[in-house]
Amino acid sequence: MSAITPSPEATRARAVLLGRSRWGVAEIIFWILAFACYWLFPTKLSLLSEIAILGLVALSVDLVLGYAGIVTLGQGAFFGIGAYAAGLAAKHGMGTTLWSDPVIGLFIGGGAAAVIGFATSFLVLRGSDMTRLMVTLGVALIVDEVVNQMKWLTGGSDGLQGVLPSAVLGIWEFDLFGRVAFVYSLVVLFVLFVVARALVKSPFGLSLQAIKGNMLRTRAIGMPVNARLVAVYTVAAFYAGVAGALAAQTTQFASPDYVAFHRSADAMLMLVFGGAGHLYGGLLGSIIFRTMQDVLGNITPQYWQFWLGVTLVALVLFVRGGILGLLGNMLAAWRRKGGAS
Amino acid sequence: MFRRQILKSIGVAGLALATGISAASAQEVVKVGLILPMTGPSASTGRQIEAGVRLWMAQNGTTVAGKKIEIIIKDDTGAADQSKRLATELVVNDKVAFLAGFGLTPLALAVGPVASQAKVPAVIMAAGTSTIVASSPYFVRTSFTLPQNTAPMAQWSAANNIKTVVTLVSDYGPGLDSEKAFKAEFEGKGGKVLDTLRAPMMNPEFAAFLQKAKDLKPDALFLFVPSGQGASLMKQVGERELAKAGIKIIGTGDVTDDDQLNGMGDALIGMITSHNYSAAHDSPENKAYVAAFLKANNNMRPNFMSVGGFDGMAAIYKALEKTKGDTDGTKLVEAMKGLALVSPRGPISIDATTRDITQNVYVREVKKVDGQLYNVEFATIPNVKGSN
Amino acid sequence: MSDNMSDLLQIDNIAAGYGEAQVLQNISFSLKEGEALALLGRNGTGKTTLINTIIGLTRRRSGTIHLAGADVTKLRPDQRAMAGIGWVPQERNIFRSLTVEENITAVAIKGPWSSARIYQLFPRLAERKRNLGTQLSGGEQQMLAVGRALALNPRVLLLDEPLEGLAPIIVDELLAAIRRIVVEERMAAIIVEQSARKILPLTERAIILDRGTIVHQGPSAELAEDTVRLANIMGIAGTPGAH
Amino acid sequence: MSPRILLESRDLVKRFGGITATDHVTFSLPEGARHALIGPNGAGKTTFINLLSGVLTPTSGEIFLDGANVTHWSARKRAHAGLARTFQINQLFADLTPIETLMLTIAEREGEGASWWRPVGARTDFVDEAVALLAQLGISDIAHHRVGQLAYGKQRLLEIAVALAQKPKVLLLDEPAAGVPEHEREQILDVVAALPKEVALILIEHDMHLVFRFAKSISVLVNGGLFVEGTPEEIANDPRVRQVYLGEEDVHV
Amino acid sequence: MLTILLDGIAYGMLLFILAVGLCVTLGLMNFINLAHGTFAMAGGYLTITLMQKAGVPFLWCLPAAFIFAAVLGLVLERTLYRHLYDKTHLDQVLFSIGLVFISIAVVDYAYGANQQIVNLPDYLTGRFSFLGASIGVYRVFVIAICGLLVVSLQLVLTMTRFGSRLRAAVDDGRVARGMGIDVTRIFAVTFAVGSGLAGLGGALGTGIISFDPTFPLKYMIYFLIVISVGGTTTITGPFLAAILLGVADVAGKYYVPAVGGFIIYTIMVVVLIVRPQGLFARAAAK
Repeated sequence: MSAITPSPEATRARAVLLGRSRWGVAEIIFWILAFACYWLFPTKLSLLSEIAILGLVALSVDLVLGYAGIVTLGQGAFFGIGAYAAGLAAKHGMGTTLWSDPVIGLFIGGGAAAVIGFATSFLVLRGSDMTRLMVTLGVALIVDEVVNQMKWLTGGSDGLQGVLPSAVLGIWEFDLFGRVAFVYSLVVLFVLFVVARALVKSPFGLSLQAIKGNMLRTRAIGMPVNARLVAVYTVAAFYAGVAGALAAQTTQFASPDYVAFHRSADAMLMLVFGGAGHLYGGLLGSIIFRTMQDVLGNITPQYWQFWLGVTLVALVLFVRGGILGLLGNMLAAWRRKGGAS
Repeated sequence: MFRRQILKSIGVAGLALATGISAASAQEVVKVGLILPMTGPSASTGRQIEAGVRLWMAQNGTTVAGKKIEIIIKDDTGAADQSKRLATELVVNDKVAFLAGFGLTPLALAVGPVASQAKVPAVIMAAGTSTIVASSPYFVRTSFTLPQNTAPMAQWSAANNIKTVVTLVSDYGPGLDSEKAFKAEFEGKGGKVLDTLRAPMMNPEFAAFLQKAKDLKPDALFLFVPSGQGASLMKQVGERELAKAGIKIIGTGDVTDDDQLNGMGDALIGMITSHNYSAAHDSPENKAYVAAFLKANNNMRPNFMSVGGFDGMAAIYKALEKTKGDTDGTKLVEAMKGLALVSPRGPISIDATTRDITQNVYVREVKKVDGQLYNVEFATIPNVKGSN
Repeated sequence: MSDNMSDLLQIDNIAAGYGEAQVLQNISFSLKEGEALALLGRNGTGKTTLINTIIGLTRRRSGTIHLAGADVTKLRPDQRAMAGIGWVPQERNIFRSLTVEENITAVAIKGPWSSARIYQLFPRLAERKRNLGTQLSGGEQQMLAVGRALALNPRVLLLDEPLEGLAPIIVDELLAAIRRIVVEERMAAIIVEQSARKILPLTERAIILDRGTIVHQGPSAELAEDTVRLANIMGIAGTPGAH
Repeated sequence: MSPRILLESRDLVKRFGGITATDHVTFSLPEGARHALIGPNGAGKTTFINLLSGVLTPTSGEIFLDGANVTHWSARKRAHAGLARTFQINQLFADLTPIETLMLTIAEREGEGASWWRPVGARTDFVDEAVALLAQLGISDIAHHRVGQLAYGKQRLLEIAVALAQKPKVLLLDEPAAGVPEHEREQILDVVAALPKEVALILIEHDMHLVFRFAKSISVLVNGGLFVEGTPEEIANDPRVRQVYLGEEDVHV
Repeated sequence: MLTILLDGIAYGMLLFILAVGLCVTLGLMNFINLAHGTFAMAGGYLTITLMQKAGVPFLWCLPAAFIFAAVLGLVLERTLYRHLYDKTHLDQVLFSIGLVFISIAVVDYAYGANQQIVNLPDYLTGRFSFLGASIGVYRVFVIAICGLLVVSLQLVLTMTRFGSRLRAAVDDGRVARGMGIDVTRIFAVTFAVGSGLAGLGGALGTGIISFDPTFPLKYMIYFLIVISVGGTTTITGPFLAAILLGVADVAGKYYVPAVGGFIIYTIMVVVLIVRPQGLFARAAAK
């Protein structure tokens, strides 16, 4: 074996490894469909941008939970921090349009969340699933209470009103139909998704999966486990913060509800519902979860939770790995059938 | 006598329904988007309003000025971003002529920009922070505001030998509104507020606050919690025996919510509150209203939320009549300004400048009537403005 | 299959393992009433897996297990235990939040082996009745594990490496106890051991396991004489290439 | 001139509650050592390895790695300083493939583990090295299978490949052949034997054929303490060792 | 001062009795059952129904609530929960949240969304003076019941054969099975008792708090806080944790109202950082 001409195995291995980060047909179709929603469901653009934002939160949970294996119920806190930071930036604007520019707002929201995320990441480095769950939840509840108490800044329980971001990049004004909001949210989601995708397919991403799989061994091969976990927790906080900023900009307010426990719980539910550890799980989960909620809510505004509950229970009892697991099973069954005939 | 009235109203409703349906095909439809919390902690508010709205429609038909009225109910789960999205969808997709509902202040505030941008009137049937109406020129309120309901309590207290008061309110917008209004009015009349206690919203346990109030030994303890939370609070107020310690319990009618009052127990007898509506309000309109409401809703007693919905629907009907079916939002808001009608709660009107509700506020005492607890009104402060 | 109705425990053609992995294949042997059997073999040859299979804790692929003529193959582990299989696990597995006394009473079934007799067999345990299992030394834990299995008053006792990692004095004490149980009281037993020399004198027959199959079956006395075979089996053959 | 000592323990003690698992072990491993650690079950061999590699912290005593006192270093830091090990029970990443596992290890060794933009496989030299390692261990065929679904023997080989990918100065092999079919065992040892000769090796093994084939020196551990040390011949002919293993009578030294 | 202390203890006891059943399922069976509040709600609503519709005396409602919730728990354990024991914690979370949603809708359908309250019998209301402090009768009643409960649970767990078999099953289920202990049945009974305790907690809770369909979600956080602060390996851990949290919460709101809302959460986070297994968890013995 010479160093100049690689062996066929090496060529193949390289192809396989790189192929894993190549875009698949299903993925491309998924994103084309996502953008095509603009024309497919012109009356549902508000709901769709909300789904995109939720999908971004679920994606951030996936980075921590699905890849690094840290159970978290605190992502709502970062969402809320992002929302308030971006909301305040847009509201006060510092007299310049730059501060109220939505894109700058995204960085302000994401950055604020990342700072808090970094600071609190050290709390989740040890402990069992249950401990991490409760610590992240505790942090979120404290943030919630802080938002409630700092009325002079946040508007307390009435929420932060008067968030009027300027046009996106100074060109596109937010409109009532939610057209700009949808395209804007989806583009942000897509960009961050591409980054997350690169991240999880990189050696860094691989190391997260390794940490989740076997912490003893990762230490034995010399991996700085804690540094990796801190890094991914901070990145995920940034993502959730950006999602919060998007929410504040597209709804033009921020309320304590954005920090509330149910945001975190919903994000985790959607991810597990969709299937954790595949990036797409959170997206699919938020699409299906919110669509179901909307459809059922229109049919029975009082009792839609019942059917949602039944779906969750059935999914856990009969399927492994959420919606993606279900799709995988169906695909496998279809292939077997195809192979047999 | 009541029965005859009910039968009559039901007959009218039936007739209207029949004619409405037969004419529907040829008729233009006016849609009203009702955004309410139907699930979650504020679900009872949503249910009361929905029942009030449906009762109005049952009694007054579904056709106004030749147009068929259709309501679309959406559940915002009490989350402001949902209220906003649903409002947008109702305006953009369903082309509603009115938005209505809004169970809590932040939910209403979130919808304000939509109403302004779409020029669609938004009728506030529940939310009670005073500032909401000013935030959009398309807001009209048929519920009440906290200062409106609170100030009379302070006046009555000052006039009835109460010198010192401790206030205990829920720590959120309306609560603070109420605290502020009480303190200003009461101290303006020479009283003294010893302490202002604020209980977190998500809190089932009031022991610490009540004990503190008791230890301060005021003449009275003023209470405000949002509709639906009065039961827990009053249970603990009763348990702490403040009355025995010589502390009078006063508050806004939210605490002695008709929806739950009867279950709260005899400990409440003698409590003084001020509010805009009592199911025991003594008027023929209200007697008919209560009877019909009980019948239609499996004996659920109507509370102040339900009249907010009932009167809100009335305002919508009257506005349409006035514009002769024109659904231009600006004209509809104009038509509602200055509107006056006799509601089950008494005479009400929409202030022409503020678009807020002007109504009588009553001082009431919890009493047992026919074996059931009611807020029995004993003094009226007429025509109190909602906001200035 | 059963050619001898007096067999207490009869294993026929068992194949078993954990999860996907199959560790044992084609295991067949039987144990008579009152007989003691030594189960020998190097580390990792499947001895513990075989014991666990008799208890019902592994994944069985094929084969049957009969206890006193009754088919117990389909029974759950707890049902097998109630049917008369007493088990002394390799790691002892004393219930850590139970006292010595509770470790015995929690599983006890009425029979000749009362608590009193168990304490008589292991006087050290009687002294430490109220201590938690985790506060015992290794030897005491092993005694408790044996005592606990006896409290079930089993028909057959499975001892998985009962002498492993113990101090010499304790080994002697335990060996004496085992001798009393299997030689004097004639309780049927299967004893897994590394130290073949220690256990062969207590047993009538021996089975040697290698790579999941039985490679030798015969009287213990005979095997004890056969040093070459023993050395081979136990893997300390001395020079490379010796088989 | 005596050879450089790569790994050393001085008076090392580890107690779990009342049990002394490692009993005052003083031990040194020179460059190029091929050393086997044998002893009956429960003698404390794995505990000793865990102490050396930093999985456990000793109750007392010191450990030196290539001259540096590493007693209080984390496992990670020791790994970076050139200490690699395999585990008695496979410690692998069930959701990754063998090639990914090796890529990860190599990247970590080269300080590229936190690289987050380029996909795994972008570094050709890493891929070549990983592929070569797999080939060396004869598991090229399963390079892209999920580790969790591999047969036990293959996982065992990967376990060693991971340690080799660390390019260690000192390698601790904890029963590398346990559970591996006989015909594959030789292969494992061949790989180990092919390591650069300056690498110091410790092998824990029960298969005496392997031990005697491989080791140039042997230590016997009994009840946590060093019992005997010597060349394979000395050990094989030592009656006390035979007794320990065959368990005739307990030997008091 | 004493009043505040007793109020805090009583509040803590209420949290404890609502959470103790979860301690049983989560701590002993390692099952993350977020639907625990559903069983408490079942007990609460049963009490409301019995008292309002059937005029059953309050004291009779307490055992009835226990039995009702226990039977409900047993049925659900046998039909649904047992399939979840070997699934991941995340699946358990998803599943039990699903159950919560279902229960909320069902109760809403049956009782409506408004708050339900019961009126305690006269002998349980009112206050009396003790060492100069004024104390609510019902609070003392709750404290007494909880005290009794802790003592009897502790006795059952430590003194009975069932208790030792349960602990054995928890310590090492595999070996327990091998020793003839029917772990499956013991767990089913334990789950039923845990649910029953929640039901009893719900019934007792009607005397202090009001019930609406969102109860299981609203109180879920409190259950989890008590359990995680107290640790799940003992009954006394959550008991002490509940007292600590209750007293800290009430005293905090009384003396420093500005930070009253933070106290419980802060205690939890700090405790979990310092002692990830909970304040009173037994040191993990091996």
